[in-house]
Amino acid sequence: MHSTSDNILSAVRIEKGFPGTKALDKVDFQLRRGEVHALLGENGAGKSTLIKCLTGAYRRDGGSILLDGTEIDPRDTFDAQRLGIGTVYQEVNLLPNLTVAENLFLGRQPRRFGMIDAREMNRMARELLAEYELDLDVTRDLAGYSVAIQQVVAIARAVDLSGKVLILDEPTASLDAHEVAMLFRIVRRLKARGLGIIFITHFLEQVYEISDRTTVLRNGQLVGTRETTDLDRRDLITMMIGRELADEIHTNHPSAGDGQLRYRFRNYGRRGHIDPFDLDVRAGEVVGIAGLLGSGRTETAEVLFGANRADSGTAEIDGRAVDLSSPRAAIRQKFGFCPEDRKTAGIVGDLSVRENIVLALQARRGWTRPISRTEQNRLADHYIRALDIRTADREKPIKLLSGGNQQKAILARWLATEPEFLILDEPTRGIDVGAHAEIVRLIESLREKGLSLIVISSEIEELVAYSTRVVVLRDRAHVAELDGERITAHNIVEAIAAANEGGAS
Amino acid sequence: MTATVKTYFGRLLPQLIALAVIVVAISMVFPGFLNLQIQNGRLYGSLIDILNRGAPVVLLAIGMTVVIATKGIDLSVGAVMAICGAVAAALITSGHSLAETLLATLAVGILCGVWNGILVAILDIQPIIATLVLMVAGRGIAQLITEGAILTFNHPGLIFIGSGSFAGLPMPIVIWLVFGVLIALLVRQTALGMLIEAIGINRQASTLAGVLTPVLLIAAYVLSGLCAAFAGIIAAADIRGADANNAGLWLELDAILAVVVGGTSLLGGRFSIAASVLGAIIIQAINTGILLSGFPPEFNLIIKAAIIVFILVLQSPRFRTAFTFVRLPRAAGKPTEREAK
Amino acid sequence: AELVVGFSQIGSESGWRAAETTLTKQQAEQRGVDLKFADAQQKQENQIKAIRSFIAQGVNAILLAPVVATGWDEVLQEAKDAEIPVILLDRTVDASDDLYLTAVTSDLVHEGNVAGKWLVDTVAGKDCNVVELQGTTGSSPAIDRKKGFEEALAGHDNLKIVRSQTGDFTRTKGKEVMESFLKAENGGKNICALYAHNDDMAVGAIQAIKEAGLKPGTDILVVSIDAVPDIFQAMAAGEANATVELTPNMAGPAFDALDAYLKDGKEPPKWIQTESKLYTQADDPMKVYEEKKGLGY
Amino acid sequence: MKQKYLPLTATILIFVLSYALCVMQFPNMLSTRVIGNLLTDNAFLGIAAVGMTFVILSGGIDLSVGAVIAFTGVFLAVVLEQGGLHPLVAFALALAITTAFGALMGAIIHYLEMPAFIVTLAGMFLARGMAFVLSIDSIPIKHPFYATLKGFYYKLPGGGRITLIGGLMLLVFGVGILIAHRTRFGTNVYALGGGAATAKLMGVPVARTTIGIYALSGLLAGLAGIVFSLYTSAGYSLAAVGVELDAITAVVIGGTLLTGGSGFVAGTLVGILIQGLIQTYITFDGTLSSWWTKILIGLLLFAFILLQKGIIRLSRVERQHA
Ligand SMILES: Nc1ncnc2c1ncn2[C@@H]1O[C@H](COP(=O)(O)OP(=O)(O)OP(=O)(O)O)[C@@H](O)[C@H]1O
Ligand SMILES: Nc1ncnc2c1ncn2[C@@H]1O[C@H](COP(=O)(O)OP(=O)(O)OP(=O)(O)O)[C@@H](O)[C@H]1O
Ligand SMILES: [Mg+2]
Ligand SMILES: [Mg+2]
Repeated sequence: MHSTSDNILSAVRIEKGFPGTKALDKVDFQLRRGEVHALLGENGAGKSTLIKCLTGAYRRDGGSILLDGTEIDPRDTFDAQRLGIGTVYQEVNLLPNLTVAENLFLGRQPRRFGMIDAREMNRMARELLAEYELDLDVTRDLAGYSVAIQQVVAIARAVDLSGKVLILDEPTASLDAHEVAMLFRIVRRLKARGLGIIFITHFLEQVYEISDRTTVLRNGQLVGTRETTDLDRRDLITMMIGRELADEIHTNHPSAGDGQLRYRFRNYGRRGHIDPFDLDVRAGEVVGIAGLLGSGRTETAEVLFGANRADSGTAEIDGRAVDLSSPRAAIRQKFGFCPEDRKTAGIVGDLSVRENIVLALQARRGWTRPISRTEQNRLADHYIRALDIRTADREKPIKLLSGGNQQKAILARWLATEPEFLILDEPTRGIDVGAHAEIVRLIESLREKGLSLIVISSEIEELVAYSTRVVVLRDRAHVAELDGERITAHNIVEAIAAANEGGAS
Repeated sequence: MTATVKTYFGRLLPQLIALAVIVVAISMVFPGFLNLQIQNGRLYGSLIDILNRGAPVVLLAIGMTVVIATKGIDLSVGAVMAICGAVAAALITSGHSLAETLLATLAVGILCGVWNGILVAILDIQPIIATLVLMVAGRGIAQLITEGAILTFNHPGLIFIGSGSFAGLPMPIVIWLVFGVLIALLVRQTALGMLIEAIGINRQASTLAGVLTPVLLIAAYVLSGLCAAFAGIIAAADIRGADANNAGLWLELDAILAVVVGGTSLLGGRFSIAASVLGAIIIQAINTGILLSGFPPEFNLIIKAAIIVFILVLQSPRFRTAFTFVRLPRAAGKPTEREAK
Repeated sequence: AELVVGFSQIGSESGWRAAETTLTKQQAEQRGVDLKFADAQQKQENQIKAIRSFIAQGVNAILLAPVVATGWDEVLQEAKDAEIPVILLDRTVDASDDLYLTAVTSDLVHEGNVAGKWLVDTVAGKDCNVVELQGTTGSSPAIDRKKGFEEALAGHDNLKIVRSQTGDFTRTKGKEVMESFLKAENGGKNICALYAHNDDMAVGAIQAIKEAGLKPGTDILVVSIDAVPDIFQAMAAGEANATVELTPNMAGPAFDALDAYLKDGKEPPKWIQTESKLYTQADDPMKVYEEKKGLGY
Repeated sequence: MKQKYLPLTATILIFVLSYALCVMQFPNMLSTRVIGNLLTDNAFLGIAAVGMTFVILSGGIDLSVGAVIAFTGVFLAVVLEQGGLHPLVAFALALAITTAFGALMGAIIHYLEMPAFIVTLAGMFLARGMAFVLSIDSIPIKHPFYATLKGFYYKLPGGGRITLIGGLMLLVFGVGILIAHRTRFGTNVYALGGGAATAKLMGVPVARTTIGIYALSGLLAGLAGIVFSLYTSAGYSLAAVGVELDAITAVVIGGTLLTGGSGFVAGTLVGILIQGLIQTYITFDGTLSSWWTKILIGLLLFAFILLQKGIIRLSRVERQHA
């Protein structure tokens, strides 16, 4: 075995409690020089909490941390950065109101005569991003760029900060295959330079592709650390969820719905957001939407739901023209929408899990007809159980839940309204394997109940699994549609690529 | 049931303690403080004075709480008080009946609220600036009505609202008690409270969940306007005249202070009307205590600042964490911190 | 050519102030003066700005009702350099007296003194505890009226000021503070007289006294300053005892002096003092009330 | 042009337009006197507003500035007239006190996690209270050094002057712009305004920055107090009431968002000038009663905000259709 001196970072018996939760229970963790170490576990297992304790974002309750054999005690993330630990935290944690360059060099801007040398900083920023094949206007505010680009910027920043250790908490959640490949190239290069890299993800393929060792947490406790190559997929899942997963996503996609045609959108669109498109959705049908990052998938969803009012075209339900100009109007037509950006558009952070779940239902009923507390409790408990939302109790503020569990609570919010047309934008992003399978099953059971669903996902395998039809987007326009037997991962990729070659729109 | 009562009082505990401390402190400096007697058929004493004098700020704080819960702020309440007092006085002196006067005055308050609400909810102007417009212009409007003088009236009905009594309690107390209970019931027995909190915490997410955000936002400012109208009527009735120049001057700050002392965050979200009412009473108790203490007036502000800082430090999250989790001194990290955006 | 006169008024914080503004406008109209009015919203900096704009506009003269005595040297010097005469209204300033033409004011200390003398004479040697409602802390009327009153009481050991607190010149605060005075002084039984720095506070305090079950004017003597209409009603009802007049017509004498100066180059005296007349219940208060009612108080 | 300069450009545009309108009605308003006055008369407000800009950019607010200005004035008057110190020493002392006062408020805001609104409100009570305790009387300052300082000015053709304090305000704005955009501290201020939790995760020294921000605001409020005392040659405890609201208004009119993170120090200067213009216009008009003055100020404020919104929205739409 390796001697301890090989460990660049080791954490011993780390403890961390939150009111009502023991998030970390005497967790040990070792990171070697020059290894990629996957940190796995279900939603709420304590992965992010462990990271935050290591980097001083949280004060740990107990345990010690050694960097290069000497004990360290980072008081805040600034300390950790100085020690050579660069981190990408879960959810993009950059400042939207600063420029790209400022985000990259915050706190270490180059200076001349005590003043920031903006020209030099921008030059350095362009140089740094060039490694990531990004050619951005670095003097623009970060808010102007898509989530994916922001994620890459966050990674670039962390990598640049990491002299010894790089920590990546679900960095690939909003990246597509191309960008993931690029990230992995960089990770391998850093690894070769002798850095220790901690990598958190819910994509098991990526674990096998990049990691040398794997540590699994469950309910705040260490389950074990293994060499990744010694670990087969089934064992890994069992380690994570503590039981065998009945069946992973099956690949035989459902037959095209033969339900009646219910929703007809003609020439529907909004200038500057999404080009006018036609779309028909049947009862009992799942329409998957595929496309590269920034292709306009989210915009399509927002226009359908009235979050952005359509400025052209018509919408019909069962042959009757309807008004979908606002979320309320859409909800009146029994629409539901789980947005992609759950932090800003999904959760209402300070409200409890219960209140978050009943929110849409209550809004639809109007304020004069309050849902009784008993009924609220019943609904909340029902969905907490049905979707396996991990929370100490239903009164916990939702912002204190782990990311994946927040996602499930938002889903519950819409299910509680008993929708007939449900739009899910990246419903499985950041969700663990167990829950992932559950959500896929849920989508299927909803379809079987006769709902119409629109599902946006960057995971093509997943789309293939549950879609009865797949729409492919590019440059904010609908460019192709696949159905029946033609829905295969290969065909979707082809369609995106073909469209790509199709030239300017 | 008892559990709910317990959590309810648990929420109010810091305010109740602060109030108790202040009352004890004053009664040590001024022994007659706790005396209560019946005089002219109504309760009489310093404690009653606090509840009575606190009426305008209590009423303003009720409306302000709801506005602040939506992540807004209403700086115009003082000016709206002045407008409504002026309107009431002008109407009653020009021979309108009491009922007409009151209805018209409340309508004016509501109108002011609608104006603020539209600026905030529809025109999307930042609340502080949106309400600053009416704060500045409103006092002008009030003065326009009274022409800068104190508009005195002698209508016994209107005066009764300011200095009459009902069941032994001065009318202002009766009004804020009834109004406060009604509003608290309204927001908590319907879904209003939760929806308002949702808007205050995350307006975008709430809108996407189908909450009728603009209407509720406007409603919050309307409530605030209505409260200011009540406060304005009481203030005018109390002195039997509308003093457009001074009625409600700087009271918006007291009302905001009351809400914060009541533990509602200025960042919006969770609110408690009862706690804000207690906050307003705490502030009035401080004011009355200062008056009774007999210190020269130069010291008024310093004493007030010191007491407020003291109460707020007691309530500050840091202090409370240190207090309740003595075992885990630095445990909580900063999970409660919310993104500014 | 028509005379253009700028008038920098403090604001509109009280009925008295409104009356002064009204009377100034009336006086200007009667004399065919084009009055440029600027309300400073209680802020000295706004008054300075206003005067500077008047100078920039090239007015013929400036009337200034200064919010505070200090801080005028520079801007008055500028007016002087521009050869624009400045007349001060209702308060004088702490600057060399060649910077302004004249000041038409009452004597604030004297007002307090008149009120105090009246009280000394009225109680005629009996023991008397006095409570005082001060004006806005730091304002010169509050400071001077307190000073004058205390001077009048000096040497009369039977009179003692037992409580003194600010009522901000407003009715509401006057009433609130009086309530606490009553509580603090044994339900008011220890109080024999109230001295208020203005009538508005007195009117508020009178209501507090009545609500405490005492008779203002009898159980507690009430003396105040300003002589606004409402106090005469109270006097007529026997609820107030005396008030010292501060005339709002400062502009009349000011315009007279200005006319004389501009026409004949006649330098007026540096201080035109207005009368501080004492009114008591014996002066037919209702008649005075009727006279004053229409003046925009 | 970049999106983020829109509010600033809109504000400048509005200022120029309205000045032109004013001049059309009152040609005298074009005189250098009026322009010089605009700088001199608003010097103290402008300096305080620079500090307020930093505070607001960081997502906070400082209600104490008016009271701090009054306190500084009274303090200077007392030590100069009774203590016999040289004004420069007194200035240094005053600045040290107000800076420490600001830093203390910043520390309370950060370490006790209390909202800035309330901490600085208490600060406002405290500062004004201290001014009362020092002296309730207004005290004239007769020190010859004050006269010397006032003697420094640059005469413009047409009778206008750029006074020392007017120039000082421009200088403070210049330095403020440099600090905001060319120092790490400045970027950290924007970072805090963009999201305190995120900024913390990114390694921004939140404690140091927060304390620094309020200390800076205290320092500039102190400087504004010195300027005010030069302006009036006196110390008065009731001076500068409500200046904090004027400063906040100037900052917001200047295009800075009260939620923090977005805006420009230069915008605040335009905000100050717009407010000054409103005042000047009203005095030039000279027919408004006290109450109409207030109503008009309110309405003009509203009109400016609406115009600003309109311009920004229009150009956004155009961009999208381009
Ligand atoms: N600030 C907090 N306050 C209270 N509880 C918290 C807080 N942060 C996390 N928790 C709780 O701690 C547990 C671990 O959360 P953590 O975020 O570490 O999970 P995770 O493994 O990163 O999950 P995911 O895969 O969903 O990101 C969860 O039960 C969560 O509810
Ligand atoms: N806030 C914003 N400001 C400017 N441009 C934006 C903003 N949000 C998205 N965009 C741009 O709009 C385009 C469409 O974005 P959209 O979010 O619809 O893409 P998507 O296909 O859903 O991709 P993703 O997988 O990132 O959600 C992209 O080019 C994106 O960069
Ligand atoms: Mg996590
Ligand atoms: Mg998307």
